[in-house]
Amino acid sequence: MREIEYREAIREAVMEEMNRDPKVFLIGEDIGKYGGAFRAYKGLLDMYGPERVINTPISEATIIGSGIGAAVTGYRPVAEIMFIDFTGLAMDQIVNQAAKIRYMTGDNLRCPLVIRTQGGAGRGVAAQHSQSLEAWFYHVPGLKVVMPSTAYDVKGLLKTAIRDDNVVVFIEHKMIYLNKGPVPEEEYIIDFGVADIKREGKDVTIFAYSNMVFKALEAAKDLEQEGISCEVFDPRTLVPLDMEALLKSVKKTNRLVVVTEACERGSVASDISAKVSSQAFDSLDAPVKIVAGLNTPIPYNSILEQASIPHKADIVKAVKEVLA
Amino acid sequence: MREIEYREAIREAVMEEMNRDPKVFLIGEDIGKYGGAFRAYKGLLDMYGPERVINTPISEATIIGSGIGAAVTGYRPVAEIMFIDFTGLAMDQIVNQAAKIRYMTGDNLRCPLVIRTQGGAGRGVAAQHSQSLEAWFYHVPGLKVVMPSTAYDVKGLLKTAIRDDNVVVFIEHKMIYLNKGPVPEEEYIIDFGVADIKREGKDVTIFAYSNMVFKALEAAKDLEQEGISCEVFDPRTLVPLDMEALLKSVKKTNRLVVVTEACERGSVASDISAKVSSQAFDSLDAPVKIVAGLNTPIPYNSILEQASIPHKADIVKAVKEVLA
Amino acid sequence: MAELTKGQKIQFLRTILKIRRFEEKTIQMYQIAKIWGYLHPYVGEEAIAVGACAAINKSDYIISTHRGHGHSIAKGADLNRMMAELLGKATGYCKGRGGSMHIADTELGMLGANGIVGGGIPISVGAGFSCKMEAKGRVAVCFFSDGASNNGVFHEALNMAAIFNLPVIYVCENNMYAISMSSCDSIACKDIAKRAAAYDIPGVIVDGSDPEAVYRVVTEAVELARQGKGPSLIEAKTYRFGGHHPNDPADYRDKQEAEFYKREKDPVINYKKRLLEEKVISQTEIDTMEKEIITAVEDSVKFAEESPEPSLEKFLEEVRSI
Amino acid sequence: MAELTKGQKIQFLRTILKIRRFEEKTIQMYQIAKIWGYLHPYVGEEAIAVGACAAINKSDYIISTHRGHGHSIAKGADLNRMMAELLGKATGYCKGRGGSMHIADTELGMLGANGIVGGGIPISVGAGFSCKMEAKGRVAVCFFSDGASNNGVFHEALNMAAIFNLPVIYVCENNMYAISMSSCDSIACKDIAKRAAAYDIPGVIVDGSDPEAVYRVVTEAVELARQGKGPSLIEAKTYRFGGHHPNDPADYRDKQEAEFYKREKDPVINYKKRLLEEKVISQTEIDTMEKEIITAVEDSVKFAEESPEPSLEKFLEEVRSI
Ligand SMILES: Cc1ncc(C[n+]2csc(CCOP(=O)(O)OP(=O)(O)O)c2C)c(N)n1
Ligand SMILES: Cc1ncc(C[n+]2csc(CCOP(=O)(O)OP(=O)(O)O)c2C)c(N)n1
Ligand SMILES: [Mg+2]
Ligand SMILES: [Mg+2]
Repeated sequence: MREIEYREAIREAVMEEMNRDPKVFLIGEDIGKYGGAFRAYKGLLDMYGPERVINTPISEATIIGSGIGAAVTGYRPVAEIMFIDFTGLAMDQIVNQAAKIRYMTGDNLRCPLVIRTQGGAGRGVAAQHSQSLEAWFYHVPGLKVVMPSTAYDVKGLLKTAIRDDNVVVFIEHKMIYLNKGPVPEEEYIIDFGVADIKREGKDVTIFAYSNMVFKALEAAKDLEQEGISCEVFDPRTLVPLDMEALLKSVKKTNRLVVVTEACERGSVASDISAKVSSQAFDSLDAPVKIVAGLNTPIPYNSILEQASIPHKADIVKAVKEVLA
Repeated sequence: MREIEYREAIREAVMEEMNRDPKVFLIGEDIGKYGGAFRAYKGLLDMYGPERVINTPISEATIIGSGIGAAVTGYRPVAEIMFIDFTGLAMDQIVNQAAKIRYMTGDNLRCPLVIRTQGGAGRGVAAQHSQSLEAWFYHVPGLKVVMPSTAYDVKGLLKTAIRDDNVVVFIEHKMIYLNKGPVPEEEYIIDFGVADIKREGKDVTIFAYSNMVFKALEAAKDLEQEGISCEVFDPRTLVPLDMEALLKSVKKTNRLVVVTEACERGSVASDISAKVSSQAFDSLDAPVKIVAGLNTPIPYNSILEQASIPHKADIVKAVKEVLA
Repeated sequence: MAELTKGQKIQFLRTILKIRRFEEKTIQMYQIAKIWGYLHPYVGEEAIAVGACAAINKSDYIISTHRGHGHSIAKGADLNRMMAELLGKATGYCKGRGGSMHIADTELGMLGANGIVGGGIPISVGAGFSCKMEAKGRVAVCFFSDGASNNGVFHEALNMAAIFNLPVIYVCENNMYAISMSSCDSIACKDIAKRAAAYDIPGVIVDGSDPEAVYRVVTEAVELARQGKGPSLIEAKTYRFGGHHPNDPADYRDKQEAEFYKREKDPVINYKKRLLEEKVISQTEIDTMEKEIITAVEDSVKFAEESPEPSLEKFLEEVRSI
Repeated sequence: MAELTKGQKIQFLRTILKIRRFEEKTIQMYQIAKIWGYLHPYVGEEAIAVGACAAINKSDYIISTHRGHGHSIAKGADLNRMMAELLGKATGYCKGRGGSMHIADTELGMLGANGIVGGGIPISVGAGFSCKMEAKGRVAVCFFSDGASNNGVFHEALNMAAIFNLPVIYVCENNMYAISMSSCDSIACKDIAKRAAAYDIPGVIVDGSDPEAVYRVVTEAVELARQGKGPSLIEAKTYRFGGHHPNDPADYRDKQEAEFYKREKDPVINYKKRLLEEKVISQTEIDTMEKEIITAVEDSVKFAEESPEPSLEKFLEEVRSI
């Protein structure tokens, strides 16, 4: 199969959906000539024109509001917040408006809105450009949360997001836009709520998403050398969550390590740990172990930055601990 | 001891600190003549004048920004966001500015800012005025999170918050402003990170905070009739968290029920459950049980609203389950 | 602009009265706790909704606020379904889930009231994009009050609507207060309409107690919008006759000020008087009209009270399925 | 306003040059990956920081942006500690934790650069409250660029500063771009200064390539502020000579436009020329000055490179203690 970059997969997904449905349009900052901060939209302005590739001022709240207003009147906007950190400026529109509008109005208004954004550390861009904030959205009823790791997943899931009749927060990771992966030429979509076992194993389940999937796979490879068989479980969508598959995996391995780049306190990882600890109480041979980011604003200095987020070695260590 | 209302305890705390330290001032919407949406500041404008009781336009982001700017230049602002739901408009200032400014600037700028707000359901004010959003702040390094349940606690903790050199998110609950409780005439403060066992017991620990403390106490009282002895554990401050005391309690009772009004997914309760499940793995005789709000925007209709949040009966049921 | 017909004028009066009587009823119902939560009556401001909504079509959009009953009624909402919503019933516009602050109806182009002050303003931009892309001449009218005009979203939205030439008419109902905050203390410029200059769009002041005046300025703005000439900002000067909500005695404001407006600027009193003077309508006709309206309002209460509560089982099922 | 002395003028030139040479160096360092993360050079805009900071005292505050090196240098920051910060070293202004976008120094009244566009604008209001409450005549200067002026916080902050008469001078560095977004496309009115009308405050346009002109208008605004007459908005017209960051070829903008500004509006070229013409300084003196500055910049690199990395152990200890 051909291999393409993660960002190219995004571009393909968007183009296919724009071609399929004239109601789909893009809105965000520097998505015109510039092609988006990570160049995922390169060339789209020329192809679809400024009516469908809307380059906005720096007005995050109103970018989301624009998405909502267009969505409830029949369009399918893909609204971009350049960094997930900047959602702080749009939380009211995301949480109080978009997430609730369908429910509050008794299903009167439907809001098929995709909010595309990216997060994560690793590029030395410090505390205001490196956060992993998925836990905020995960906590809010009315939002679906998608965090694809591979080029294959990002394409299939973005197409599904655009077709979904609800609000989808679609979170990419800044360190993986250039990762290449196999993506078929033929059209495909990936359903929400279906996890992907990125590697099968029997001794321990490693739950990881977004960029952490790759660290988990590296760890699994190393651990194999030592005779430890890890199952790498990529939920792909955090909301809805494929709890059934997760419990199945844990019931097989009896051990779980949950990996997240976000700060541990109040993280998605904590939630997964809590769920599995209670729902698979009798299957667990060891306490669930979380591998997470440190409880600190991300520092600029790269030694400190790297120390703030999980690495292969941390996962290896955690796996050994749950097996000890 | 005299008994005073929760909101009166807030007023006393604020007045004592304003009298003690001329750098303390108040800023927020309708806190002037109106005395605040829940009348906690009644009369303060007359006493301290408009320079120290600053009544603002509806500009949530700039209310917090005002607090930050004054705090880093030597003042001790208490900035109010009328409903925690409206923090959506100020998340950038709270999370990207206030929470990080001291850290990011290498301790150059200190930000002794208190953000007072209130949340919770129960008054039929629907999805945009009833949320419990503490999990957002709990997840952000650089923020302390305080959620007092009683008049005594709110006074002592608010005074500590105002004296703290860091950013404190101080979250009250709309249903308890009129609750009366014993508050000594003499001055006192309550240290952060010190939980209060609101009721001692030996069969099960009920972790509950804010308004849920009262529901937990009611449940405990009922359960006593059935010979079940509950320990009601009120952390008072979620960040910092008195983990030591919690583990001590759980090691005594071997069972834990965690109660929160917030939606379960990604809640503080999940985090507590995860922590205890792994740190007290061998002490737990049953899976930790969470009693939480339903995964829904809060409906207006009061039958549905009440069904969305935990009640005594839910806690009783959960306690029996962990004891089954 | 064509002169208003007799029929239109009578319709204006009817809708003004409909809003007034409906609001008075909701206040009563609130005071006996049949309606709860938050309720923000539109009493005193009726002429704005009436004039503005008369200037647009059913297929056009409105974006409303926490003080939204008047907008809904003027856009054609059904009193029964409104009252049912206020009572939290299954037959309400939001099936009892929303209450006063969230009434919406796609059919009528009502894109929602809002519990967040200013919350609808960014959404109006999206409605504007939608109208523009669709290119069928549809427009959106976005209502908000003085307090909202100080929130950042006002600025972002007007700027964006302006640069993209969106067909949105911003109608600021300056009722002089945001809860207890006087607009004189909270707004740095004398007239909110002046803020239009920051976006190079028309900024017009109008007497919000006069439905015909409002109708005229909104009609002009709508024409510009339909011609692709972009948004307008209209400041309708008005007054919140009561407290912020039914239990607010509004003791933070000057009694005489309130009395002045209630005496001089009541759209019900003034417009009745005008139509009588113009001999557009007779007192008997007005009396009949009033009776019909009162009956309709009473009927809405009956409808609401007899309507079922939303089903708890269905609710729980739904929650589980999310 | 008193005429500028010869000494002041020379100081202007010195600081302009200091900023320019420092920025050129940081770009070089970025290209060889000694500096990483985000870096937003101030090249072309130096005269604004220089003129504005010359109009205030050390005890006054400035609030800066992601493009903040010039502001810091003009406010008196130490090149060594700045360069050390850019290299992430323990001796940097933020102990290596902040990098380019977070440089701050309480001693110098530098309340911080900011990675969030517009993020500092609300903070300036708080600095303004602080100055006002303290009542010692202190003022704050808040820098931001055209892009930030479209964010809601601009509106909220200017409104609040105006209604509370806060001593804050808003200096908008309109460099015509926000990354790739042209200010002509993103701002609904021709001149950002016009937005001052929305807050009934002075709105002044000035040539941002001329440090003396900037100095004059900021001095006037500072005087008003110190007299309790509230905030001002100053729009300094300028141009971002390079891309948004060192690796941005800026191919979204017109080559000729860029060439025009670099040729006609370079503060370094123009101000040197002016001072030579006015015989305030000689070419030899300029040469000496340049040499000193280049040495100082080189020294800062040396200082930064020789400085230690922040201690990982201490960091981890700190994190545990939070
Ligand atoms: C963002 C936000 N801040 C504060 C509130 C609380 N609140 C509800 S109504 C109101 C006053 C609104 O004033 P205005 O916009 O003038 O509308 P009016 O009530 O006069 O119609 C306030 C402050 C809110 N609902 N939303
Ligand atoms: C709130 C926010 N939105 C978007 C960005 C991404 N971003 C960084 S700089 C920039 C352009 C800023 O433009 P302007 O305010 O004109 O400043 P300039 O770069 O011209 O100095 C953008 C969009 C950001 N940092 N913060
Ligand atoms: Mg008002
Ligand atoms: Mg710019």
